[in-house]
Amino acid sequence: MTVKITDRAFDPYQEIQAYQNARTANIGAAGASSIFIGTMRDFNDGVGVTGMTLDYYPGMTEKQLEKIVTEAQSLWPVIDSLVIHRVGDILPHESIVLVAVWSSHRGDAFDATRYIMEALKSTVPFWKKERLVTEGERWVAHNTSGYKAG
Amino acid sequence: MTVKITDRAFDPYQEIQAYQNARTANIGAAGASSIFIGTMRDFNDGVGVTGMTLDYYPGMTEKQLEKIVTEAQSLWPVIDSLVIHRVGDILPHESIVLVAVWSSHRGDAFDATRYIMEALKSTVPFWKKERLVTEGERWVAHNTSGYKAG
Amino acid sequence: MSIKVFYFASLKDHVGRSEDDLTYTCLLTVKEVWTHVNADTALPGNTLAAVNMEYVEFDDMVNDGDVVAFFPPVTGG
Amino acid sequence: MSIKVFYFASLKDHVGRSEDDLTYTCLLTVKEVWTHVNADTALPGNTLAAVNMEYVEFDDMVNDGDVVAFFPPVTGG
Repeated sequence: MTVKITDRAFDPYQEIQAYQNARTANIGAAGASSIFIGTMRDFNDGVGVTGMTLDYYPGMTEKQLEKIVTEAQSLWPVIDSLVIHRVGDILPHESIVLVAVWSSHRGDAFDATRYIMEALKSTVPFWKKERLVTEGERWVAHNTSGYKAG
Repeated sequence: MTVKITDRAFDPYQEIQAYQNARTANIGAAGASSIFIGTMRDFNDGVGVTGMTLDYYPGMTEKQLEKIVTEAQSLWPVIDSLVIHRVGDILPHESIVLVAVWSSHRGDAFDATRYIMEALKSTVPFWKKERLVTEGERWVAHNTSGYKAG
Repeated sequence: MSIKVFYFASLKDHVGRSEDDLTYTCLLTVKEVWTHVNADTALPGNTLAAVNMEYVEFDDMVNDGDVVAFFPPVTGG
Repeated sequence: MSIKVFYFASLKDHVGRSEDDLTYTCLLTVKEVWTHVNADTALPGNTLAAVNMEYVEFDDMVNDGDVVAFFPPVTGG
């Protein structure tokens, strides 16, 4: 299990491959990899967005991320997991978050990945401030549930 | 939407990146990418496996794959999707299947990816024959449900 | 009428052939196609059937020129 | 006792500061910490609170040396 916060742009696919290559012993057992990548869009709520700043609470953010990944690993038989979250100034099309879960069976990998994403979205201290094409900046008010439509 | 059957080893991450690079127009709208990768394990049901042959029904396999991806795209607002499935002789640690779904919102990406995987596992004509460390070859009898434990 | 029949995977091993050609004058169901080309081999209970690459039920009718396929539960992914 | 207080994101903008130091002699709840350092600013209804980097309720007690944080609903991912 690895949790990383980074203020630099990262390539999620390179990160996954590097992580797998460093842990070859596990690969033979992991039949299923479930991956989620959140990318910065160039619009939100109908308004063009030119960039974003991701604020966080150093210390608590890492602590809460590790907590939810540990919870996921206790709820499902996860072989390994990798979570990377961007902070600082972000441009459209850059990756914000990567969650990767390796498991023997696909159901566990899907469930754990989604659990981590929903817990991250609702409990881990990150805050987005968007720079708008039209009207300066705005803090994003709240995240919506990923289990409901919309 | 792209569906591919291949008898050669493929790198799922290179495939995803090449696919995204060829479709840059969509990327700004896709905040969420959900990816599933099925990899050949080196054991199954407690027995060591040295390799596998994946049989399929040329024509019907592609047709059924396209059908389930089209169904997923009608059930959820999917921006794009990529499915690659290996056939022929496969070695442990090689990728068997890749499902990638791009959507504006994570819930749709998760739901569509899982739908495609479950439909693929239960309806698309592929058959695995495992080469065992101990006792020759055996056809895999059936897939289990990815929504149930185990 | 003329029907092409294919077998896949463990069912191919079971019947010992990968395909059959069936020429017949009466209307046939999918189940009857099996019976005509496999008189000595009972249809395994979990067999699936397709006509022209779409899943069918065993009491569906086949037409002249149809391609019928029999195969075991699928195990891809 | 001595309490460190942090504000994040829109709440930092709202109170106009990123942190406060509070020295006090009585027992305090989290809610009372807010009231002491923000006498003129009502606590926004959706505010979350943490003590020593763990989520707490507003009627939980704080201890000497605790770090209290107030922030709006999180919007990461």
